[in-house]
Amino acid sequence: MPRAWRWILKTCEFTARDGTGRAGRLRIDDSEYLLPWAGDVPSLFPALTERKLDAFFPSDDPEFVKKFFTSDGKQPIRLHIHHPEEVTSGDAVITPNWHTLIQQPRDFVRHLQILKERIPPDTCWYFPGGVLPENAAILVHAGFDLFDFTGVDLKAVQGRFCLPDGDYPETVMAEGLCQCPGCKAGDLREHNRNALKQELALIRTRIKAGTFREFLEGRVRTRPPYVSIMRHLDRSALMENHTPVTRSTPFIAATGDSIHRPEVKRFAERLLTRYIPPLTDVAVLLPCSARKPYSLSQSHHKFTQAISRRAHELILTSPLGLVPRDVELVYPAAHYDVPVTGYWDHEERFQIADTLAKYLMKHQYRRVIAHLDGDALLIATDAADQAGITLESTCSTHPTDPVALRQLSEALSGEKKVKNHLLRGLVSMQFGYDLRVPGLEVKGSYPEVIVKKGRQQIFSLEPSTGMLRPTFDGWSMIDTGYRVYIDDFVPQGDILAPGVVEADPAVREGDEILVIGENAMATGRAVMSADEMIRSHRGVAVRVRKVKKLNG
Amino acid sequence: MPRAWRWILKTCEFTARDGTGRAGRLRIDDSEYLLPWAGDVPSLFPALTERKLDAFFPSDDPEFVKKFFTSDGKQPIRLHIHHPEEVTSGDAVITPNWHTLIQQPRDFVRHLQILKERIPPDTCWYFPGGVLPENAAILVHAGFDLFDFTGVDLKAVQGRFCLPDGDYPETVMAEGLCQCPGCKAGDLREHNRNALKQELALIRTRIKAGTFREFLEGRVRTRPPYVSIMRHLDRSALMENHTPVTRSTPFIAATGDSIHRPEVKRFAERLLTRYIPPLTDVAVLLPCSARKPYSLSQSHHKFTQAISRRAHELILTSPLGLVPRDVELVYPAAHYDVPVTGYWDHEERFQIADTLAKYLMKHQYRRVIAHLDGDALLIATDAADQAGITLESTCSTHPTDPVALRQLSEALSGEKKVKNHLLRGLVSMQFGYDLRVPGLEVKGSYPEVIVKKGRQQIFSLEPSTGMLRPTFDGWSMIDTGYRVYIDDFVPQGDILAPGVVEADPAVREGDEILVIGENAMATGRAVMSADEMIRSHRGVAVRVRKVKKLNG
Amino acid sequence: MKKEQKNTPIALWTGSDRVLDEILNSVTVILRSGGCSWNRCLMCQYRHERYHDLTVQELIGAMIEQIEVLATNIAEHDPKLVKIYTSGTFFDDQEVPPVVRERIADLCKGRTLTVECRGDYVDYEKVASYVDLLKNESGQGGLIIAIGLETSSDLIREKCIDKGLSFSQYITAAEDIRRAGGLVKTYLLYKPAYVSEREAYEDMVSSIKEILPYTDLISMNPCSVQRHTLVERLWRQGSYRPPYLWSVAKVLADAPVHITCDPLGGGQKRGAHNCGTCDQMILDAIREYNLNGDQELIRSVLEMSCGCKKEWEFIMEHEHPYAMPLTG
Amino acid sequence: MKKEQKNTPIALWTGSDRVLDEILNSVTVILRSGGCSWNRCLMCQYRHERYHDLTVQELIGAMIEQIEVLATNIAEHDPKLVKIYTSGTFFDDQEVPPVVRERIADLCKGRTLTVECRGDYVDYEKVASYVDLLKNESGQGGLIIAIGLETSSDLIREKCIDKGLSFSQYITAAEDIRRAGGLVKTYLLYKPAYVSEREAYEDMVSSIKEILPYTDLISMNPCSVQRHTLVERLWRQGSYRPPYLWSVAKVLADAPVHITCDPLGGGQKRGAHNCGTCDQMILDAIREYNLNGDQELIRSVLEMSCGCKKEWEFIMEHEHPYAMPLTG
Repeated sequence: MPRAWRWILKTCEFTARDGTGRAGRLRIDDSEYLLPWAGDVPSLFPALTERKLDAFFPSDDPEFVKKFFTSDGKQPIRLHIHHPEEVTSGDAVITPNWHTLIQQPRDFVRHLQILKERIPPDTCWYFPGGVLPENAAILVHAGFDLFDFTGVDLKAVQGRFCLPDGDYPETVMAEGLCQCPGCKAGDLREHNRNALKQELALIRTRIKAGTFREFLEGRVRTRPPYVSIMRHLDRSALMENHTPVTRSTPFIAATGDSIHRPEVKRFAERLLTRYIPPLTDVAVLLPCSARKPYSLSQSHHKFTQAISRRAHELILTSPLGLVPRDVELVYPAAHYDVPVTGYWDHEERFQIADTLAKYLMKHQYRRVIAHLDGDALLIATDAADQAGITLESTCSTHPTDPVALRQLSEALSGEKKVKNHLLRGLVSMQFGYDLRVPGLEVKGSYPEVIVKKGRQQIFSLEPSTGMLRPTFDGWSMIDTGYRVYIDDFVPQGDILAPGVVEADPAVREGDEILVIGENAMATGRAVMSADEMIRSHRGVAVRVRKVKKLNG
Repeated sequence: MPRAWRWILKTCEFTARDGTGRAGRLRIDDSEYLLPWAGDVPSLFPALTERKLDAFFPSDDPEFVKKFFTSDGKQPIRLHIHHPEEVTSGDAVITPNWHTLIQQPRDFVRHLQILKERIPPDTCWYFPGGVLPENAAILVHAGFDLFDFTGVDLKAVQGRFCLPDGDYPETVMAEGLCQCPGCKAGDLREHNRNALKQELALIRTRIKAGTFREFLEGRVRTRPPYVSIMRHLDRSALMENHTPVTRSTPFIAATGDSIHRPEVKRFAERLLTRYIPPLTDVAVLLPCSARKPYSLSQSHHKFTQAISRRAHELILTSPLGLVPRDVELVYPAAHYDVPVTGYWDHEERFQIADTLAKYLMKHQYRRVIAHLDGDALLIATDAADQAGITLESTCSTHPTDPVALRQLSEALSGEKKVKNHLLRGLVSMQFGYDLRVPGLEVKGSYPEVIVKKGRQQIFSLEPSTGMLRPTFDGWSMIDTGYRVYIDDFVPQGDILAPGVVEADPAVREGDEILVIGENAMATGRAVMSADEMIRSHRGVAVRVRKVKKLNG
Repeated sequence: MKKEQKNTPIALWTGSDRVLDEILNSVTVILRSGGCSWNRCLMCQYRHERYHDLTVQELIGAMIEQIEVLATNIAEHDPKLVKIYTSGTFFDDQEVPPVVRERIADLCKGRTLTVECRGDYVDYEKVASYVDLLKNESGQGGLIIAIGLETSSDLIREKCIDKGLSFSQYITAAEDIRRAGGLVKTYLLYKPAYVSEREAYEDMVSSIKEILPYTDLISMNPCSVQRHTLVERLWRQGSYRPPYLWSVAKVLADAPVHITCDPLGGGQKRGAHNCGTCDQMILDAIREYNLNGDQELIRSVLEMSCGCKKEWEFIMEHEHPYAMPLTG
Repeated sequence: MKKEQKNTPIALWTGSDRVLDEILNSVTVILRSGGCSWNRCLMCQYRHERYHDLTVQELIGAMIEQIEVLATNIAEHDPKLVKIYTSGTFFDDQEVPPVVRERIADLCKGRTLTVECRGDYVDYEKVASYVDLLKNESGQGGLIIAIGLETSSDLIREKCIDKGLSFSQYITAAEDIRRAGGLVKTYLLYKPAYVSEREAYEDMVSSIKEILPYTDLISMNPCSVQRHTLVERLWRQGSYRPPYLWSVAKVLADAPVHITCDPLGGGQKRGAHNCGTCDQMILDAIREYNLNGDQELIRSVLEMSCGCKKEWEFIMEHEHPYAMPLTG
């Protein structure tokens, strides 16, 4: 078989993503490997053993790299920030000696970001040498797909027994920590390999289920550098780009790091830049509830009754900061679950007060009523001070106490009813667009509603994700944004990445999309971010719901 | 076999502790079970199936309990906060229906604390029904020892596949997440039981290694209530009592919760109440270093040279707050490892500033020089404001920059050398005692030093734990505290709990101890807290180092 | 409270009932009354559905007004069977003043009337004279007195229900009723708080066996989670789960006599329920069986397979009083 | 810098050395010199151990002062062998002024003198005349010129050491030295930066084979982590590990000729090391072998078992240039 032909058969595709981590397939000749995968990588890529004396380190300077780094055109293609390699979609790439970067989280993420922005997203990333069960999760999270047994085999010869939470003296093998065939046979190397394979299988499962991040939150705690890498990644554009706009799984905010998750920052940012509040100049600040969406909880039922639509309801919460009632279904507002202890730590206090203060400065209310007690009231007062306004308080007792509810109701006596705003608020958050179409009717039992204009359905609301789904008629009311442009074909089924010509840069995985081509339009849901659909050459870009042929 | 005789054969003993979690043995007749253990508990304790219609819930009120709760004297003895049961050391006890409390973390910890204070510590705690691989760690952490398969078997009939990070649809069994015999045979129930057994074996290993807490930090992230339980426990007297005063393993502070660990609070509290600083009225605030103890790092080498003993060195750090140079070896100052990102969150800022402000208010310095930059300087300034003092700053550049070091050195020109203080500081932190004995000499190469007076050794310093070990001569200089009183026997080997008559309530696991009896004195190390040695009737209380017979 | 009190029945509906192998058209009414003088049962919601602080005259007025609604309905449907629930004891003068009872007797003369009565309030004289009142000229008309025994176990009744009645008091009352010419209907409560799924099942089986000599009719009802009850508090904190419909069906299938059963809130979280998939099928079968008494139908339901059946079997075997409930 | 500069040698010690199967008592001195004019080698610390900004006269004065220390030592010990290291090139006039060289020749006349010289600085005329200077009346005295070839691989020498010398330049220099009556000693560097454990091993094996025709003596030295070097920067970030002592011993054991070896910092993190348990034993064997040339001793060391041997074997097989170093 000619060499060139062999290369064409090395290709990869990704079918599921959760943040920057992804699951997919690597095909080499007739074999298929489920990514993320660990195995005898050098046997798959002969170039790895053919290359001699070609060590490079991520920290090497540009002149050194320029002088000694020579391309051989073979896969896995070696990456270095100072070496512009030609990489094509589907290629396997390698980051030589990056195991030495794990101890330098800031550099790790800096190098990663440079390379991930440069290389097509649909490439298979091989992290050589350094993977262990304990760091597989953070490495997959960083966007690596392919691993080898070097690290675990080395642990075996060093007499260390590997588990996802660290390594132990091999004597623990007799203590029943694992019952894999390796352990049964007293074969430490086999156990270590099994431990890694199991961890990767679990990661695959988690990515496919959309619960990988929650898993990662626990896994990284083994060693501080893993936490640092996660934290640096959380603050990177890379992560913002790859974080889906919604999930239907719970958002478990079980650590102090949750408050810095891209989803939380995105919510606050959209609240402050996109969100359009209803037409009223009275706001009530309310405590959050364990049950989501809030309005289905007993306490909020009482609040809503007491308020009777005479004010805009704003819910104060950690880690999200501030959730207006009309967008309480927007991810992750209806999805998060936090450990409740009654103690608000100072990072929470700061972030919430910061968001609230900015919100109150942007949207000037005539009256802001704090129906809060305890720390929540302190935080709100702090934010009001920052915003230069004075709060009214209606809680001399616990917020759900009848006395407090009466105070709240009385404080609002004489205020006018606020017009129902659900749709305009949701549209502003999701599409960044101000929908001012008259005559729209919300039908159904909240949160299971559809929006009609006359007899035509305009939107449906998906309660599990909080996303509005526009029909073609709905899209015709949203003038700009969330468009994906395709060539002159008529989509048969989903739209693949190579078919995408252009896309609104705001598009993220999970977004509702209007597909526009010369000969057809379609509605659907983005499976990848705008950046990824433009730079990728394989994989589904948009899951199509409806297609409309244009001009015959 | 007569009944009474059978009971005597049901007994337990604990051999290792890490916080409130412990490992040990349960003996029933000729069989021995390694605790924590999960198995067919009802078959070990016939009373469990004999008792009919005796359901009680933790929330039941006192009158109800008084009316219907009847004792049968059999093990496992049922516990309820409103029912005063007679429980003896070595007994097995059960907390009926506590699985319903997991969702109510505050109550869980409240009930636990009441019962743990009432019942002898060396009892075997059976948590019926609710254990799963995902919550085994938090339940052991809470002080439970004995579990059954009810929870995992139920998951099996419900088609759920259990792992320590949660449960999955049984279809994942084919995906290679586990290779235990159950998985090989496609037997979900066996897999689930194996997963639980493996998790408990791992927990045992971790407790014995003294690294259980670090393990727990990752494990609890599965579900918010587990985090809440951990947080409530961290803030409880129970946990303070059971947290060892030192460990030789790393203190990994990988989450926001680390700052609330009892070790951190204890350090700050001892710093503010016990610590006696050297005689100088000039202090320099320094940044911390990754290497521990700080003085072995390159940066601190430079600081120390620039300062040349002309000031008291205070290191600002997270999560510990403030570490004076002379007690930098005290646990966990020389043991902690944190993820470094350059971002100080507001909880850290608050806790550090709070400790520093209190310290500066207690100890009045004429000059406080902040050799800090960035956020650390902001935090110090904030603390100084709170304490009503003004800082001098010597960092126009990075603290290790030669310019800054020169500034620091120049700022101190003319200041007198501070007398070496190592011993007085360490003694004050460890024993809460002001050691003012003249003529003591510190010999050896720091941190491997011993203290002599003339030719007599007074103390040795254990660098891995930061603990001073007094000889009998050393003890003679410390007038009060850390005494354990025994009966009139002469210890042969270690001192067992039943031999302890009285103990200084300040004693914690790991403390250096002077044992005093009528006929003997001994030096040694506490293996349990004062409370536990007084209330227990089995197990080693003090590991004896040296014994001295009295009066022949 | 007074402002909101309504002088219409709490509920009123018409239907059919099986009484001693006969199917009768019926009207059922729940009257707001002076209230149960015991008023402590852990699962009882009607504790709140009562008049407060009325004079006797006011109470009589309010109840008569309610009865007029019933009267209209009787006039319209001419039911063979009238069932009147007062959330306590029909023969307690505090709860239902004698004059109200007389008005009811007028309305129901010649029909079969079912009323409820705490076992310790049964008075032979009162019952005997009331039976007479109900008889019309042709000797038609009868009285069924329903007693909420709930269980034959005094321990369960005391600890788990707080009913304030002993089994021996029940036996005396039942014998009195029969002697006075009435029929005895006994209510059993399937799975009160504090009993496991199996304990509840075994309790029903033995209760049925033990009451058979004393009762003419049996109505076994699964406990449901009513608002503002102690059971609801336990349920909210995960300490109570209503019975599985599998369990209910199993008792009915094995019972030696016909037993009526009304799974209030069946198939929902607060009522007897399985997994949600099979609930409706079992509920339909029970409803049908209530009327036609066809035990085969119930038995065939038990043969049905569903994903949750294994779970139920597991719970029946492995849920113990020290670790329950295991499911929600 | 000037204030701190000392006019005593950087180091001076006496000992024994094996030279062409003979054991000679020796004195070794490291002189602070004008400094290597190349001064770029990645592992070289001596770059910093030099005089800066001296006039030629000042340099001469400083070096002569150092040589007086050597003179005293020679007078005392009468060594057969004198080894002078200048951290660069003895025959570079910038580094070692001619007058200093002459003073040295005076001192060493009749003895064997070892000096070092970059391969591209070897000048036939200079060497030949210096050989003459060293000979005493009875024709005793000789010159050994040590060339830091480090490896026969031009790629490694360029990429991993940055030595600025080619193998062919070395061959020319060696031939010139021999023609001029001197002996050639060749330095090999075991495991510079950027080579894996196996690559380093194979490089040494082939280097030894390839230099054999041109050299009289071989000194193979494991790279160590010197302060303020590029190697140190790589080492600090985990990108460099000195060779295993196992590897060093294996090359010595299999070498076709006697090779001297001085594992600087051996057994420590910054020098060639194993696990800490077996290091001293191997170091002792190497030291002994340096003098007695007993290869069997080294071979027997390789037979020794230690917990880390498996690790080393694994590293030899599985450490690749794209994932190295794997251990610390």
